[in-house]
Amino acid sequence: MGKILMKGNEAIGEAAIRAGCTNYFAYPITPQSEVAEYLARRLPEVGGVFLQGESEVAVSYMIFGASACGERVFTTSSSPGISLMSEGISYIAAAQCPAVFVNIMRGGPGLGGILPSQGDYFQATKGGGHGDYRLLVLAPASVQEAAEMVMQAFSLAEKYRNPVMILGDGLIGQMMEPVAFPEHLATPPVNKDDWATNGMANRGSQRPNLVKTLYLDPEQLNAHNLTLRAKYQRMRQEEVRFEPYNTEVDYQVLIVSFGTMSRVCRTAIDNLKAQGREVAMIRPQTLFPYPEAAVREAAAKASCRVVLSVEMNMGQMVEDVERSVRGQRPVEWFGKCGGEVPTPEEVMEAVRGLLAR
Amino acid sequence: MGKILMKGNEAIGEAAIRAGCTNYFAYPITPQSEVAEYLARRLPEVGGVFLQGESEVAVSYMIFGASACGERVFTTSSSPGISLMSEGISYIAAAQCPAVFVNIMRGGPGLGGILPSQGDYFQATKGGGHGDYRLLVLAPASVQEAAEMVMQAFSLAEKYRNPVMILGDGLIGQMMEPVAFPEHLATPPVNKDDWATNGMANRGSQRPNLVKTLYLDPEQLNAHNLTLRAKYQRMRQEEVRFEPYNTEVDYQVLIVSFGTMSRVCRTAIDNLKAQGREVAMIRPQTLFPYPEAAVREAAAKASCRVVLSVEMNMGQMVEDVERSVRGQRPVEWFGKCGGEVPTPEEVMEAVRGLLAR
Amino acid sequence: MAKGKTFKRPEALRDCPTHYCPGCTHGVIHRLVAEVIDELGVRGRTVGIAPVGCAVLAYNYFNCDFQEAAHGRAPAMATGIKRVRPDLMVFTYQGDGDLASIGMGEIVHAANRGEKFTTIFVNNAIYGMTGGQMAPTTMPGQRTSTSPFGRDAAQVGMPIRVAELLASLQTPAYIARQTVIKPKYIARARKAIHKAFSYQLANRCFSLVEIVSTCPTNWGMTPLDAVEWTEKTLLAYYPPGEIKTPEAAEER
Amino acid sequence: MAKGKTFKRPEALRDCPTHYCPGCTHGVIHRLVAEVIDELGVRGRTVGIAPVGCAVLAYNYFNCDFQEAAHGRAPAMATGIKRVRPDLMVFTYQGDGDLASIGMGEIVHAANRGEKFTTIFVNNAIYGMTGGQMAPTTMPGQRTSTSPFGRDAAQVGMPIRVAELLASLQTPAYIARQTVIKPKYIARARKAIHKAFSYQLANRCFSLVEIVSTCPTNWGMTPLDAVEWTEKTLLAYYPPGEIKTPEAAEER
Amino acid sequence: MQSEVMFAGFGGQGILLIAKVLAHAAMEAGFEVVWIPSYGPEMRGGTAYCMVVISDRPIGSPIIRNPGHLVAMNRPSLEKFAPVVKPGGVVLINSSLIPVRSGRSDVDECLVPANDLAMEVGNVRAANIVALAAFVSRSRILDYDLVREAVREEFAAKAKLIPLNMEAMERGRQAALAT
Amino acid sequence: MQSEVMFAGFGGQGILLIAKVLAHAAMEAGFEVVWIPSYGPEMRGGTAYCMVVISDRPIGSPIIRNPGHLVAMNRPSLEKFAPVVKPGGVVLINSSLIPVRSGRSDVDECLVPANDLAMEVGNVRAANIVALAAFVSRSRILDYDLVREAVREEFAAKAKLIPLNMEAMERGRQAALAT
Amino acid sequence: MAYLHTIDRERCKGCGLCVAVCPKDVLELDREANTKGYFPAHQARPQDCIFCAMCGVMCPDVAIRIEEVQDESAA
Amino acid sequence: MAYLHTIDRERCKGCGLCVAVCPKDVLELDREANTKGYFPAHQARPQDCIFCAMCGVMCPDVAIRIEEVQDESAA
Ligand SMILES: Cc1ncc(C[n+]2csc(CCOP(=O)(O)OP(=O)(O)O)c2C)c(N)n1
Ligand SMILES: Cc1ncc(C[n+]2csc(CCOP(=O)(O)OP(=O)(O)O)c2C)c(N)n1
Ligand code: SF4
Ligand code: SF4
Ligand code: SF4
Ligand code: SF4
Ligand code: SF4
Ligand code: SF4
Ligand SMILES: [Mg+2]
Ligand SMILES: [Mg+2]
Repeated sequence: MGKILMKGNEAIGEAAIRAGCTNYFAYPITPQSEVAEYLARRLPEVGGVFLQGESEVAVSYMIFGASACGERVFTTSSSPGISLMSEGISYIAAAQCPAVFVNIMRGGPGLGGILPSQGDYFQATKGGGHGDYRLLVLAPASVQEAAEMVMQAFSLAEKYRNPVMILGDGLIGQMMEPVAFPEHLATPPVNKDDWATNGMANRGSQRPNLVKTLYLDPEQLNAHNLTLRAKYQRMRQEEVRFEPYNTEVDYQVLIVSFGTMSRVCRTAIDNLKAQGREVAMIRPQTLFPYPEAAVREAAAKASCRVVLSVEMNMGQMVEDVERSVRGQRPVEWFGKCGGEVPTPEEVMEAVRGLLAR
Repeated sequence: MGKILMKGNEAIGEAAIRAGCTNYFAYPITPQSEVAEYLARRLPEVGGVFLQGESEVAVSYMIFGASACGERVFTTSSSPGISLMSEGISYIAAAQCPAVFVNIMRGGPGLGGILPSQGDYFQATKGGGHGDYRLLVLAPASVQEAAEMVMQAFSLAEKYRNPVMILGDGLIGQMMEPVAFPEHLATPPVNKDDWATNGMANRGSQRPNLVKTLYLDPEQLNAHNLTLRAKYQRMRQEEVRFEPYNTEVDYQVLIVSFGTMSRVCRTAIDNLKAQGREVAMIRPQTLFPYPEAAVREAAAKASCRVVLSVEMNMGQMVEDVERSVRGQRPVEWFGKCGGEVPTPEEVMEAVRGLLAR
Repeated sequence: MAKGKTFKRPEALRDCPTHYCPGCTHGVIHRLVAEVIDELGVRGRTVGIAPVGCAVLAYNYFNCDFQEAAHGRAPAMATGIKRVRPDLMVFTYQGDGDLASIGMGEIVHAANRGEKFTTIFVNNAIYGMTGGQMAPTTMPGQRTSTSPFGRDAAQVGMPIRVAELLASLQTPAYIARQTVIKPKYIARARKAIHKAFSYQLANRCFSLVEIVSTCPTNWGMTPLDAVEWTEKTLLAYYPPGEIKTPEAAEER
Repeated sequence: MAKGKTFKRPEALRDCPTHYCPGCTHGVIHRLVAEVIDELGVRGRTVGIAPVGCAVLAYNYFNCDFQEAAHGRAPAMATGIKRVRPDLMVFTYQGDGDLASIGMGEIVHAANRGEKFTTIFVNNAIYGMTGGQMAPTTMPGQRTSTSPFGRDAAQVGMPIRVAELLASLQTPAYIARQTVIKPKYIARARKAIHKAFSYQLANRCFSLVEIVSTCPTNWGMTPLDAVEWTEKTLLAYYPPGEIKTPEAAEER
Repeated sequence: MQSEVMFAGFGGQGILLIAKVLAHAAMEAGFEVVWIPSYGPEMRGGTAYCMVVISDRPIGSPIIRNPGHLVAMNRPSLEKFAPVVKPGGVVLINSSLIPVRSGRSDVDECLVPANDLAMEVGNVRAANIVALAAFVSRSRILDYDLVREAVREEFAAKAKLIPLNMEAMERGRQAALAT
Repeated sequence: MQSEVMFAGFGGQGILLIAKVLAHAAMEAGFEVVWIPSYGPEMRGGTAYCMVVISDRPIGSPIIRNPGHLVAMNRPSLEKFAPVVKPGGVVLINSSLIPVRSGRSDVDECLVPANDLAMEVGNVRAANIVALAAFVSRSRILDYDLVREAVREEFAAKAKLIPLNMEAMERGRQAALAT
Repeated sequence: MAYLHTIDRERCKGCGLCVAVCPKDVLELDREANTKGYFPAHQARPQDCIFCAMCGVMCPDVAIRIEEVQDESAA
Repeated sequence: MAYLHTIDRERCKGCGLCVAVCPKDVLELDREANTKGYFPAHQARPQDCIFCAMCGVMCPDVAIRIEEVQDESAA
């Protein structure tokens, strides 16, 4: 399993192919257009489908159509583009179709900027679209992890018949790191004959399949929502992923941080350790389901005085941290946004500030 | 101030006119199409602007354009339509333009149903669109309150130069109740010459005004976001609104519920009282800013054993209740969605269930 | 002994009542589509796409795989399907609010890319399902719930002739307009649908059949008056015929 | 003594450098628009709308009120402004990705409603700002970053002729196409813009001037080669001229 | 005191209208009132229900499982709602179209051949007004004259229909008091 | 041990490419590595920066305020980044285009006329390779031969450019060791 | 060979379109409503029917069926 | 009456479009870059200039200016 030096955006494209997904629809937007540019060359080599849609709204429904007829499919976009997909994502989740959405976040709101951001945490985890649905949200912190999460995303999407979102910031897309594509993550698509609209004759059935989201009868709609809810509960039980860092020691501060931001925090923690201050971190790898218990338990450690949510935004995940911590410790936020990635020094400063109080 | 028996949808349309807003752009969708139908007849009478846009996406930008040149303007829609406006709402918030959005929620996700729901709580309060912005969200529980909140919304939008959302469920739009339009809520629009693109000559200025959301320099974008954040903090200080019910007594259960659902809870509370069980309620009237302190303090009352968030959805506001309560009391959720409005009997049952534990 | 004809429900149409109003020609269009599917023997590989509009429940009436699109997005869904599964026969069934208003971008681009699916475009000059609002296809002077004083072309423009608009694109396509208000038109509409599906099956081009339809309920007319108004007013503005064929386009 | 001409920057254009690439004709188009605004004396009541595309920063260059739209939505914003403030002079400035791809629905409907604003449509057959992806206007065989083997019309259709598409609508409008690659064309483009703004000021109709423009950077050409390629290849497919006038439309 | 009336029938019978008239009259009488249509799918036809809640205090839940009274204009409506009416309530049955009874002994069942009576006064479409008048007279939920005024106001724009509707009311009132 | 190199110049000088070559060589040598472009606004021109971080442990923050070394290909780059280089680092200055110095006494300043040397070997566009070779030789951040291999690989598709680039490397190496 | 013409009373919505298109004026609407409240069509003058199927082609609700039956006279 | 033709060296991006359109072949690009690194245009043969303004009309960067000046000979 040799390593290749690749841009995150290219690795994401390649990972999808390695995972067995060769259908891609997308609309260009910085900072993720290289995914499309990579796949425009690469997909024809593997007999895949590459199509630039006319808009993100249209793309979300191309994804819906392709997914509903049983094929693996994915798209990539960035913040404003994802907003335009909100309605589509709500439909896809409601129709229980597996599909993978990658959001390489840029600064917002509005047109904002094109530099890294984590400003779409709420949108991804609380449902940018209408109604009760959830995405399974994975947050990579390196190119390698981005590739692996993309590969896993297709099986997760099929396991739950639910859209999965990879939430990375601009740096994940733009930086190069060595990457290897683990072969065991290349899973064959599951059989979808029981629901996918792949043609009755093709599956040897007399019963048409129907992919829909309309339930005019409120009892049926409520029941449908309970089915979805049960699925999300199951995700909460089975899919929570996080990475603890320096939690073995007696730390005074617990940092919670994800994605690229968490790497900055790791360096800050290392530096603080060198200065004799112990700080630990929980890095959620799944943002939904959220590692509530892990955060709560880490916050509960006797030595821990305060919990700090460090984000490249104006304070979004901090609400989930607050929920998780349940008032046991004060919860604070530190962040910047719109391309201003906080430096290790700034994080250290923020930590020292808390300890000085 | 005579009362008129009016459908919520019609009262919303009339309230806007009474508040001094005669510009309306919208796209039809059940269960709020009567707003447009009412205004299609009514606005020509007052020399206002009525335009049916080609889509909700377009409508959100018509609102943006009209608002950016300094005029009062509003739209109404329902769940899927609001999702399509996500990008536009993010832009309008980023550009700090005042505007009023009314979401008469229907069952979701996807096409869902057309009966009442509160399934868009997350979307409204955590920002359906990308980036760090917030809407000021008002949740009426009656036709009268809907009318008043619409009237107030325009001044609030102008006070904060921020979009305001009225979040009502289908019943708020469909039911008739007596309504009066308080004259003191008819405020004249503030002067917007310092920022609105209303033509340099018209404001006797040599300096062009510019309404934009792009900040390519990350420092500027961060600063811009800090400005927005300060505004949202100010809302948290100045605009929190809620209604306590039966909080004077020693209650064992605290219900938190908003909109139509809270009326059902009120009846349940009355009935339970008759049965000798005391239950109180906090009804948030602003969903953002959220009445965190009120919920926390009410939950902290010594007699209170448990907090129950009752919603016409699968559990959304409950997360804000959890955050507010900070682990002092167990927080539970009860709800139904997609048009199945829980009855007072069901709420009573849920309360009794909690007390039996 | 008279030389008569037999007549029965096609296999591709389920034997169940529809929710359409009395005299609404959505029902006729459904039957024609089903008949053509039967005739071509492609029911086992057909995927229909229901719109948001009165035909949203079409999936309950057709006897083949179906997807339900969001309002206006059926062409994008169809694109998604045909690109990944070109062996399937895909048609969208869309109203005029759906296709000509919110879905304008999607249909123009699908047509322009030459996507190999078929659109059955049901133009009844109004939003049926939501209670009779103005559509881009509503006639000048026509009263609807959002044009209560009649559509004012000076304010909101002329009705859009979708078939002609799409036919103006350079990419080859089959585009026809028909109606189903009387048996003579019905026969022609059936032929047009047959042709449209055949072009798709030959992987030849995008195809669209616009069908001028009625909405007695929201027009506030009896079914028979609706037929008459359609013939006099709508057909004058939306003349039936073949607007574009791929052969013609290729000759240019 | 030679009878020469004076030439200077128009008042409606700020005296600052632009971010456009060397030889990019966006700059020429900016100047023409500014000149016409000066000439008509309407700078004090003009609101421009910048697109998302290379011209997103147009608001830094024009010396009048400006709004910045989201990608493709400038016509909807312009509609919002003109409906509530018909006294303002409003123009949108949009690229081909912006207008012809994501913004197709908005431009078709604004044109069809006959909104009284003007669109300056800059067609450079590519997505400039995002690094050279294929646009709906990209020529067959043209290589872009998302059509690395050249646009394949069999797969993604023929380039869209926006001016002709919009001209096919029934609502009266002024629609013209010009280019600015050489002085002779520049004079005509200026006239077309003047006419378009004048129709708006007379509250007459929607107006749009398509301007075939260059993108040396993403075409991978020198500015001079770009001029040549435009003249040979683009103008052959996008011929300059007046495509529709309100007078002609009213005669029909 | 709060009372709830369920009006039910099929589309076109003018259910929403008589419910609105009652709500309107109640408002004029100074009561709190809510009118709640059961708005169905985005299509035509089928059944039409409408609940009116009248109270002397602010009205809590607009969702009522057990209404105080029922005005049933067709058979499916009677079958659906008769079982849930509160004991002691009035169940008004449009006997022109409904051949069955409520099967309840704890309610005040009131049979009125509304369609026939309306036909007698000249227009079957006034059956709803007949039923409304009958219901109000029987239940005394509001002052009868107040409701008559509300009907008059409702038809203010089509004044020539007023006499017919007044006549219809009278027939309804008599029928209710006669049974 | 972690070292960071900031490569900086203007667009078209091949900054991203030499940064990538270094990163590639480091990866081949078994190090952890990150290559981070400063991707600017969605338009052309202006400055181009790229940071390469090389480490024997997983790399934390990819955002580095104080890089270990600097390769400055034009004057604004030197002025911007020279002040933040860590003490003891190499500051490589393309003296063909940069008339000034870093003004630091605590760094290893290395002047290489990269453009001139590239011109000498036949193509000014190889100035980046000259600078890379010079930097690697002077800093010993990686084995020189490994980097040479990486350059060769980079140009594998345009093989006829390899000799010129090998020659450019050699000039760079000599210049760095000579000063 | 003979034909059997049937109209499904319960499926029919009484729109009258078949009545209008019948070239032989065979059809009429009932005075009795079906269970859905519609007044369905029926063959008022069956003897005039030429089994041209116009009515079936027109019916939006596919309520009309025309079958070939064993001709009794031929049997 | 005379004219003054000026090219703003710093505003010019050296695209060469003006050079190409000048009917009198007056213009050339510099060999020296400006501070932005572009090689700006200049009037290599000013005496041939007829002040037709073609160059100005073409320049995308409005780097060219032609002013009327007091004709010294006429003064
Ligand atoms: C995003 C969105 N906007 C609006 C609606 C509401 N809606 C449902 S159907 C419809 C119009 C249908 O009209 P048309 O397409 O003409 O079909 P018809 O009912 O006339 O057959 C609308 C606006 C919706 N469901 N989704
Ligand atoms: C919703 C959304 N999608 C995509 C983008 C990214 N984007 C910015 S500019 C652009 C294309 C610009 O091309 P064009 O309109 O042709 O203008 P040009 O740059 O060629 O002048 C795109 C896709 C965006 N900003 N917003
Ligand atoms: S509302 Fe109109 S289009 Fe819809 S079913 Fe009824 S008649 Fe047909
Ligand atoms: S990228 Fe193309 S369109 Fe954009 S400024 Fe450069 S040359 Fe002009
Ligand atoms: S088959 Fe022909 S003749 Fe017989 S009823 Fe039908 S339309 Fe009339
Ligand atoms: S056309 Fe069909 S639905 Fe209409 S009356 Fe005749 S049989 Fe009945
Ligand atoms: S004014 Fe005319 S002649 Fe003089 S330099 Fe310019 S183009 Fe050439
Ligand atoms: S056209 Fe303008 S920018 Fe281009 S070379 Fe001439 S003066 Fe310079
Ligand atoms: Mg329609
Ligand atoms: Mg372009």
